[in-house]
Amino acid sequence: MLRVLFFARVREQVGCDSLELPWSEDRATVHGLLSGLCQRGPQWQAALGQPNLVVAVNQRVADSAARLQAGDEVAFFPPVTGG
Amino acid sequence: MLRVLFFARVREQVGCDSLELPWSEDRATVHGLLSGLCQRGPQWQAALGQPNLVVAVNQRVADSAARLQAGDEVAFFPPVTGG
Amino acid sequence: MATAALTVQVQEQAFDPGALQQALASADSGAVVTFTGHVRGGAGAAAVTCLELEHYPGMTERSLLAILEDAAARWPLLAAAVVHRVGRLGPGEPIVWVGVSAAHRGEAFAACDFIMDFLKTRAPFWKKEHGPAGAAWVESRGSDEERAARWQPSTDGAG
Amino acid sequence: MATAALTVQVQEQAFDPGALQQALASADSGAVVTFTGHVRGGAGAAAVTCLELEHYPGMTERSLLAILEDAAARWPLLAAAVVHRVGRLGPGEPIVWVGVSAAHRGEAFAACDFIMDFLKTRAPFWKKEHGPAGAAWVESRGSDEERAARWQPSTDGAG
Repeated sequence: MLRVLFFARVREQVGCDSLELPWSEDRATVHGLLSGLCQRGPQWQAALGQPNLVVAVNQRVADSAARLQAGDEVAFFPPVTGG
Repeated sequence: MLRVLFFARVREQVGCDSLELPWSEDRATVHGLLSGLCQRGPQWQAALGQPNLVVAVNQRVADSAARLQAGDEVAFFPPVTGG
Repeated sequence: MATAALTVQVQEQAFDPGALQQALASADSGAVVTFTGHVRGGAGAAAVTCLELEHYPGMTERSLLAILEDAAARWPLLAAAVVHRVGRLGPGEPIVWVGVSAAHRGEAFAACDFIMDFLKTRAPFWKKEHGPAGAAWVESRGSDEERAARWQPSTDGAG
Repeated sequence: MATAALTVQVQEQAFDPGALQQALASADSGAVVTFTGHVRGGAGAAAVTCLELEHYPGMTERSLLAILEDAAARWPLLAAAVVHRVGRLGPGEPIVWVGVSAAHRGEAFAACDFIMDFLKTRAPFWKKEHGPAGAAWVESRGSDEERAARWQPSTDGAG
């Protein structure tokens, strides 16, 4: 399984906090996972297609080439604005 | 009159907190005042001859060429070490 | 070199900067620098009646601790601490507190400034402002990235 | 631009950094940076049992206020305050507190750092350390002058 999390504006746009997906060859990279998610509809495409989208794999920032394994936690969110 | 103040190590070396002196032509500059004070004895010479001596006239840092008038407050002290 | 005491707290409850500072100082602290960030109230159409702070539980604490560890590897610190609130906050309330204790002031100032720059650009928190015109996510600011870029990577490998 | 609230206190009594910070913050403060300097205890022959702080009454307050005015002319500050103790202090006790409140953190950090650099090199205070080996005046440090020299004269004449 892959655990997928969404935060802040991205969470609101996709209308989902988190979901679990089985790992597959199509989802062996962040890029593959993203491509599949974008096909869920226009809001998904809009939220996940933003150029400033941040991805974290297992709670560390990663890029779209990062490889995924079963059990990984993948999060998508906008640039941070704390402090 | 001139009011003359000494602080910290300088105060301890000359053995005096403050003194009042009549204004005179000899004391028309900081340099003149200092020359007279240095003749009071070897401790005065040692304390006031230090290259890092600081002079303030009317509570503003000044140099030895600064002119003095009756009523001025002149202070001699070592480099500051607060904070 | 002794290890610096590093602590991270993410919490809904309000905090007291004075009590946090008292807990930070140790016998050897010559210098303590603190930063407190408050919710700005704004005015008129930009007035903020409430600030909502979302975070990524787990990653937030981990990234804050990594920032403190980076700071302690760059400068000889005695202690460093971050407290960051989440949930709903009113105008004027403190959001974030960073405290650094060191023997000398140069490193305490630099480390506190550094920690805030990376907290602003790396820790997963997001602000949403509620006001008379509705609610809006706060946009990230390029100036924060520029401030963080001031800090060259540490080359001395201390730590 | 509104005038910054500037306050200077030179006192024998101990002070509470938390209470001072609370008094400093106003409704518009987005960022508050504070510095607290403590008496370092030292160890062995260099142990300090008591620190004696002498000052130049009148000139001290005047020079501290001038430093705050310089800071407020360089950066858009909401408030800045200095509290400095004189007399006899024990190891670990706070000597000096500087607090700066501003809309944004950049100016609050810079102004607090600037105020400390000039306080250390311009305000007429002198420290004498008492320890097992007797009493000795603290020597001024070249590194403090170097830190103060980092700040170029202000050219924009704001204020």
